[in-house]
Order: sequence, then C-alpha cells, then structure tokens
Amino acid sequence: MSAATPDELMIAAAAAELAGVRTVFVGIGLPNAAANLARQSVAPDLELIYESGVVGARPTRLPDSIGDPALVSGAAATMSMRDLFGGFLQGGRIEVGMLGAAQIDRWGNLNTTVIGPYESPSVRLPGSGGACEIALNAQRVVVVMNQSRRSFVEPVDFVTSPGQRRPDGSGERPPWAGAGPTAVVTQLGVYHFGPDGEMELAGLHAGVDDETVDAGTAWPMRRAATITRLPEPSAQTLEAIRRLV
Amino acid sequence: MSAATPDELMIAAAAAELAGVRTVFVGIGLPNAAANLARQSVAPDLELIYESGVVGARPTRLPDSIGDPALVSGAAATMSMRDLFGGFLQGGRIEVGMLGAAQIDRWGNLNTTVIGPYESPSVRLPGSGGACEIALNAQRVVVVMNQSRRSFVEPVDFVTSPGQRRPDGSGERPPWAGAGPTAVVTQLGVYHFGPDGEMELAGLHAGVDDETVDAGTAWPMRRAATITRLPEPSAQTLEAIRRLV
Amino acid sequence: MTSKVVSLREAIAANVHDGDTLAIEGFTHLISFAAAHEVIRQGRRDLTLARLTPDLVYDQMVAAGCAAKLVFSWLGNPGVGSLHAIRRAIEAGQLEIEEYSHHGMVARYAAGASRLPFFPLRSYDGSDLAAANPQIRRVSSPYDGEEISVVPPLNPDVTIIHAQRADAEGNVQAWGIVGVQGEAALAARRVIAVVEELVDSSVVRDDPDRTLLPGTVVDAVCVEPFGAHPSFAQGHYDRDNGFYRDWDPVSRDPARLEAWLNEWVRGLDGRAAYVERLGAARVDKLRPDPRPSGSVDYGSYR
Amino acid sequence: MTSKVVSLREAIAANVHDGDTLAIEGFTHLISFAAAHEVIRQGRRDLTLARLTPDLVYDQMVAAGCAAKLVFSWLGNPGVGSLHAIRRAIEAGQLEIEEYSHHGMVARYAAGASRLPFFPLRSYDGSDLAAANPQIRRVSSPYDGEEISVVPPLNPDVTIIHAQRADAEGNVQAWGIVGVQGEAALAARRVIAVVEELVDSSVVRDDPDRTLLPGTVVDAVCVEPFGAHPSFAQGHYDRDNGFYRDWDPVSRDPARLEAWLNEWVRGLDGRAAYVERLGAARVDKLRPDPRPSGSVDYGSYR
Repeated sequence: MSAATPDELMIAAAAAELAGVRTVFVGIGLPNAAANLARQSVAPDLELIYESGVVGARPTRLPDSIGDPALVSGAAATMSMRDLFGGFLQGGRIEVGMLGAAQIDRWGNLNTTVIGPYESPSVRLPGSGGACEIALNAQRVVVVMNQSRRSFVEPVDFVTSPGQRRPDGSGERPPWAGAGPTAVVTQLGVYHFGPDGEMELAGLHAGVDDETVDAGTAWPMRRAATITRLPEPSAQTLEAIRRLV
Repeated sequence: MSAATPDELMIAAAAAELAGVRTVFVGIGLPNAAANLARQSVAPDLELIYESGVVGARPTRLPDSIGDPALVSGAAATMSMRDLFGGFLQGGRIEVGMLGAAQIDRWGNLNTTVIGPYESPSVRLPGSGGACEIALNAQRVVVVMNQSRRSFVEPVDFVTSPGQRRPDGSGERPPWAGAGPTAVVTQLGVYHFGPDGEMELAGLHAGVDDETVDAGTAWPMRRAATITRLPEPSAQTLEAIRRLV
Repeated sequence: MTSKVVSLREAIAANVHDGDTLAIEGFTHLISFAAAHEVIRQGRRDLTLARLTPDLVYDQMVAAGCAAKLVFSWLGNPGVGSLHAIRRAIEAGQLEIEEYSHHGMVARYAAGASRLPFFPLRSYDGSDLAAANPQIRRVSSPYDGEEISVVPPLNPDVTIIHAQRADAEGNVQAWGIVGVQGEAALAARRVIAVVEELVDSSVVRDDPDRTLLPGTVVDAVCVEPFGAHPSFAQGHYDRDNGFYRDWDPVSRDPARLEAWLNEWVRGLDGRAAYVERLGAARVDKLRPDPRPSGSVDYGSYR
Repeated sequence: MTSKVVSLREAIAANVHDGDTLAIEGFTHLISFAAAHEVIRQGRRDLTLARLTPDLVYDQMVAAGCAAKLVFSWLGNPGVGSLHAIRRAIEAGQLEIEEYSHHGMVARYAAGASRLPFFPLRSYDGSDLAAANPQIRRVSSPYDGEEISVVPPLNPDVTIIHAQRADAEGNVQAWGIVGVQGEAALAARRVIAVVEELVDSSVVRDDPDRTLLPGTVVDAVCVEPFGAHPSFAQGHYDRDNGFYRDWDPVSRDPARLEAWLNEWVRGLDGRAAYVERLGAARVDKLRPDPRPSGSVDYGSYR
C-alpha cells in the first residue's frame, strides 16, 4: 500500500474529530469521505445529513453532488429545505457541521464569498450556501481546508461564516449559537481554539514540522499546551479511505 | 317528496353563494353539504379544503368529522396544518371560508368562544379553531347559522372571528385582509353587508316574512334595496341534498 | 444502530415527569390514547397539556387528575358537543387555560421546532383573542412598518405521536392527515413515537419521502397496535365515531367517568388488554378494506 | 374540471413576460432546463432570476441575454467550479446581484408563500452578508427583547418547477429531493409545472400524500420527458455529471457558448428534438434500474 496522500491525511484526521458523533451536516468531497470513514470506525451511530435534505443516506456509489440520486434511494428520510434549515439545523439538532473555505483567520472566520472587495472582487467565490447558518447553528463546526499563506490569512477579505470573534478580535458569538469552529484540519495538521477563541496548533501530520506550519500561516500561529503527533493512517484505514474517494 | 326542512333551505341557499367558486374551506355538517351541493351544480370546479389539511376530497361516505379517513382516501392532496394555514389560507389561496357561530352582530363579528364574560362564562364554547384566521384571510366568508334573538345579538359577548367593523362600529378590516363576511345564511333568509359594513336582509326563504326576521334579530335589521324571495329547492336539489346529509 | 424500541410503560416512566409540558398531538387522526392511558396509570400530576384540540384524550387525562393547565385552540368533542370533564375543571378553577387559534398553535410549534423567539402570523386583528391572552403580541416589520401578530415558541418537554410504522432506529412513517405532528415533535425535548407496526429498516428506506421523523429526533419507539382508538390510523382502522358519541353521557357524569377510568384504564395493564376488552367484533368492524397507494420508482443508481 | 395541459411553448408565452421575476427552482434535482431553453427561444429580456443555486440553468439564460438581475445563495457549478457566463456578466456590470444564504432564500420563499411581511431566522450574526445586502434586517422579539435577523418575502411573478408526474387537473407529484419547490410555487403569482409524465387522476388520488402541489395552485401543466436533463428526475434518469463537467470549457469561452446555445437551444424547436440530438445511447446510459417504493394502505372506508 502506497503512503498516505495529503488528502488522505486530512480525511483520517477529520474522521477522528467525529468520534461518537450522531449527526453531521456534510458536503461532497473530503468531508463526505471523512464522515463515511467515521461511521465505519469511531462513530458507528453517525447519520450523514446533506444540504439537499437527505438524512441517513446509504449510497451505492460515490455521490458526485450533494443532490445525487444515489443519496436518496435507500435513505432514512428526505426533508424539504425549510424543515432541514429550520427544524433541524436551526433547531439545534445537528451536532457537527463540516465546512470548507478559501480563507480562514485566527478566529475561525471563514470566507467563501470573494477575494478582494465585495463590490469589485478579484475572484468571485460561490458565496454562503448554507455555510453561514451552519457555522452559527451546528453545535460545533469542523473546518477542512488546504493551508497556505493565501488561505490562512489576516484579515479574511469577507466573513461568510462567523468564527469565535470578529476579525479584529472583538465581539463574541451570540448566546443562542453553537460552539462554532472547534477544529480545523489541513494537510499540515489539526488546530483547535483556545479559551479566548484564538486558533492554536494542536497536532502535526507525519513529516510536518512547526516551521512548515508557520510558513503556511499569515499570522504568528499560537501553539497549544501539548502538540500531538497525529497517527499515520493504518493500512486498513487507508484502504477504507480509498474505497470512499 | 316532502317539503324542504329549514336545514335544507339553508344548505340550498349556502350552495348558491358558492356559484363559480373554486376553493372553499369547509367544516362538517351544513357547510359540507352546501359545498358538495354546489360542486354538483353551480360550482363544478370547486375543491373542498378541510381544516385537517385534506384537499379535493371525494368521500365514499358522509364524513363524521373534518378528519374522517374517508376524506383522505381518494383525495387530491394532504397537507400539514402549517402548509394549510400558512401557504394556503394566509397565502390568500382560499376564495371562500364557511363559518358557523353561536352569536353574530350587525357587523358580522362571530362568537364561538364564550357566552358571558371570558373569565367566568355561563357557557364555554369551543373557541376559535381556525375560524379567526379564516375570517381574516379567506377572500370572503359565508356564515351559516341558526337565527334567533339569542344568536343575532348586539354586542356579541366575545369576538372570536372579526367581521366588517368592531362591535361598536369603529375600525376597518386590515388592508391585507379578505373581504370578510359577505353573506349570512340562516333558516329565515340570506343577509348581505352594505358598503358601510352593516348587515342587511337580502333574501327571504319561502314562507318567511319581514316580521319573523325582526323577531329573530336583537337589533333593527336593515333592509337591502331589493329583497329577493329565495327560490324553493327543486325536487332534484332536495334529492341531492338528502343524499348528502 | 442501537434499538430504540421499549415498552410504552418504560417510555412513559423514563420521559414523562410530574409538572412537564406534554403534547400528545395528532389532528383527529393518530391520537395516542394508549400513551395517555399509561400516563394516567402512572399517576402523573401537574402536567401542562398542549394540543390544538384537547379531544377525548385530554378530557380523560383531566378527569384523572393529571393536568394543571391546558394550552389549546379548539375545545370540544368534534361533531358531538362539549368536553365535560375539562369544562367542570375549568369552572371549578382547577385547570388554568391558555387559548389560541389553530394557526396560533401551529405557529407556536413551528417557532419551538426552529428555535425562533416568536412566529409571525396574520391573525387576531379585530378579534378579542389577543386581549384574552397576553402572550399574543405584535411586531413591526422593518420593511414597511406594518404591525403583525406574533406568538411565542412552544417547546414541550415531551411530545408523543402515533404513527402507522417505524423501524428500530426510530425512523417514523405516517400517511394521511399529519396535522402538526412533525412540528410538535421537533419542538420537543423528548419524543415518543407509538406505532401500529415495527418494520424492518429496509421498508422505511424503500420510501424515504414517507418518513415523518428521522430516528435522530426520536427517543423511544413503542409498538401498540390499535393504540390510537377511538381515534384512527389511516389504512389500519376507522375512527370509532360511536365511541365519541357515547363519551358525552359518560363525561357529563363524574361518577360514570370515574367508573370508566377504573374499568378501561386503571383496571387494565396496557393496550393489548384494552383491545381484548373492546372485543373482536368491534375491532373488526373498524377495519377498512384495502386501498393501496401504488408504488413509485426511486431508481437504483450504480 | 378543465384540463391545464398546454404545450411548454404556450405556457411560457402566456406566463413569462419581459421584466418578470422568475424562479426555476429545484435543488440539484428536477431543474427545468426545458423551460429555461423555451424562455431563451422566446427571447425574454430583463428578467430577475431567483434561485438558491443558479446552476447551469441560469448560466445559460444569462449567456443568452435574458437576465438583468440574479437573486441567489450559492453561485457555482457544483463539484466543478465557476459559472463563467454569470461571472463575466457580473464583472462587466451587466448583471445586478442580490445575495443571501440558503436559509435566507428558503425563508424569503416561505414568507412569500404565506404572505408574511418578513421571516425571522437565526443567521447572519457576525457575518458580512448583512452589510453586503441591506435587505437583511433585524427585529426585536416582544418576549425577551432579543434581536433576530429577518429577510423580506420573495414573490416571483412566475415559478417553474419540474416533477415526475401530474394529472390534467394540475395535481403535481414529486419524490426524492424537493428542496424549496413547494414554497417557491406557493409564493408565485403564476405556476408552471413541467412533468415527465401525465397520469390519470386516479393515480394521484391513490396516494394523496405524494402530492407536492394541488391543482388549485398550478396554472399550466406541460409534459416534457427528460425535461430536467442535465439535472435529474429521481427514478427516471440520473444526473448527467459529465455534462456538468463538460460545461466548464464551454462556459469559459463566449464564442463556444454562443455556438452551444445556437446548436442546443435556438436551433431546436423543443425538448423532444434536444433528446433526439442527445442520442439514445446517452439517454439510456442515464436510466437507473428499478427500485420500487412499495405500497402503503390508505384503506377504503364505506
């Protein structure tokens, strides 16, 4: 078996963040693979809930979109988006939301809207979709994204999905909101958030050192009290991941 | 064929009020019979919509409640009450709401809540159900009820479902509301409402005279410009009604 | 997936506590009398009972002394008349009431289900209902300044619904009139689903659109055939309209009502005994002929 | 009951006018490309196009010059990348945008469907979206003073949905992902339903729970098999993911895109010709194997 790719390291680390979880709001791609891996390992009772309103999918093939027909056939339930976003997500019934982003700042604010100013962007990104309300209403959020000085930035060009504080460090999450981003998984490592809401390096993938992290972050990345060396995925885990992507 | 009973006169007159109508919100009893009669005669495209969320019922027997299973089997659609009261009724998609009441006043205010004061009633009635929002959101309302000095009163003890003005004659219907009660059908005759919102005698059933109406009204009942003599139900109509009740 | 199937006795004991706000919902259809009777048997007290139409189910619970307060929108025995036990309790000052319209109750559950601080609706203007209930308030639109009525969220401690079937994971499927069962369940802290039939997960998963509540929101599944009688379960049994009519003289007379509760609730150990006492003839008479929905094709995608 | 069945050409001509607000809804599933192409053929201009996910369907309409404004919540080619025609139009200042989140768009349709002046939702706090869109505002709860975000109603002049089947009375049945199709239709002044199959009313009435829209809210029924391609119709055909991927280079190049529109839209007289041009092999490849829902029993009550 060949060594784990960066994507595979991210999938394994993101799956570990779902240990014991029962409801996760997922998108296609890495989060989907991570959630399926978790269901086969650390979260046997996990139900995958898709933005398209599908609950408890058992796809017979890899879904190509969050509205893939293979997600529907054999699912436990379908819901209208009103029920999904109102009764389920806003109702507080989603434990973990998984989000990606083009940019993140030290407070976990996510940008999926524009690079550059909103009125005349240099790159127009897709926008929120459900990300803004997932960031606010899921009980907690796991972010999965690629890390570089272009994505780990300060400040983000636009806050699509709120993190622990405003980009200037002010403010707090509303009292009704979930815990917000509690983990960020990248190809370099895993980050958690300190009691003041600032991101800190908590774990490093095999072969990655502190300097690589600093080179891939546009602000001085804080360190957690203990930084773990993330386990390399076992051959069995790698095999499972490769069946999922 | 025996002569028409008072109930049968009311059913025939109420059905006539539904000429050309396509959507009616009905309850069980006389309104149900009137709506079904209308669908067989003056309103062939009429769809009966029940408070239970059943649309376009084709019952194989007389329903005993608005949630009768015979209304569901063979219906065009079932809806949750959220969709029924939100998207349909409040959405303005109901042409006529049919309501009954224990009391009515000259402005068409209906009481189905209490006789006597609210806090210590002499008779506790069922309350609003959907009547308050039907009275406000249906494009217009047809009232079907028995008439006497105890039911045609001034003022009503409680306004459950608003009419054309407040009981003291003040106020107007909100700008977003439907036309409110436009016809009241009783065992004595049919009443419409003048441009100022006051009820007026518009038609008399066979064998009923003005004095009977005055004796059955606790206020001086106004007369419409022309008072019609309501047609006696034909033998065919009576036969149809008797199949319906 | 851990099974959620427990006995109704266990489900009530674990989930319904003295002083709770309880909603046994179902509009005419699928009213869990079985659960109400178990609550009576377990002697729960001081409950706040919420339901659009209190119906016989709450008349019985009030008569049995379970309730301190009633939240409702239409108080009657449909097509028959009054709920006499509830009327007596109100008149005796033993039962507090909080009264809405149907849409008001629907909106309260919808607000509760989606954690909104209020829900707006076009009702109550020109009615005396808002004056009778200070919980009905007004909000101004920030777009045109228009005022609109609002109601507060209703979040039952427990919602109990009846349905035709569920699997052991708690995925609940219902057909026919669903009323406010979905919103009432999502609004609740704990949810008990009582069903006619426990089915294999594959039955549920063959038709995911039929699922009213996914298992993730259901705490307990209890299998109680005929558990909604004298209400009905579409396709399983008819509404027992005779029972509703016969309830009137029972409910009028406190002594007869007490005897009824002793005979049909306290004197029995559960729904199976109740069904046996009803007798095969009465049960059979309520069974409809088949009327299949037909099947649609979801497609198998590989 | 008068039949509502008309050709798609007639339905678009009668219901879609220059300057209208148009919503062709369907979340990934059941997107009526057939209707979009007919709108392009009829040369409609200055439309405000509303959709959670503009998708290829609006990329094509924008490229064809139908649109003046876009109201949306997620702008991309799912799993592939950008919608290049829309991006070019925005960058050239030819297309106004009004941007929400998914829940914001859902709430806008829900407010429109139920004639509410606003709809409250727990979103936007701490995000820059409200600053970018002054239509996102705040309301205080009259219960605890808490502030909550609100969005205004969205009432399309026309909503077009695709579904698996309808009867001639306009009762529309759909299964699988329904997204916001119900709310978007109820919010609209006029509703066009495009379906795979016209069925007898008895088929609909055998399973009334399956009805997404009763005929009373539908103005026109158009029968266009394969009318959602390259989107999909659960049980009828798969999503054509290859088409979505292949769209990227077409959409990037204005000349290729114009040629595509000429070949696949303007050069054809309707969906049947489009399907013929796709070819039997491609169509057959998208057909799933059967996976029946199974039947439930509604009961026949006499």
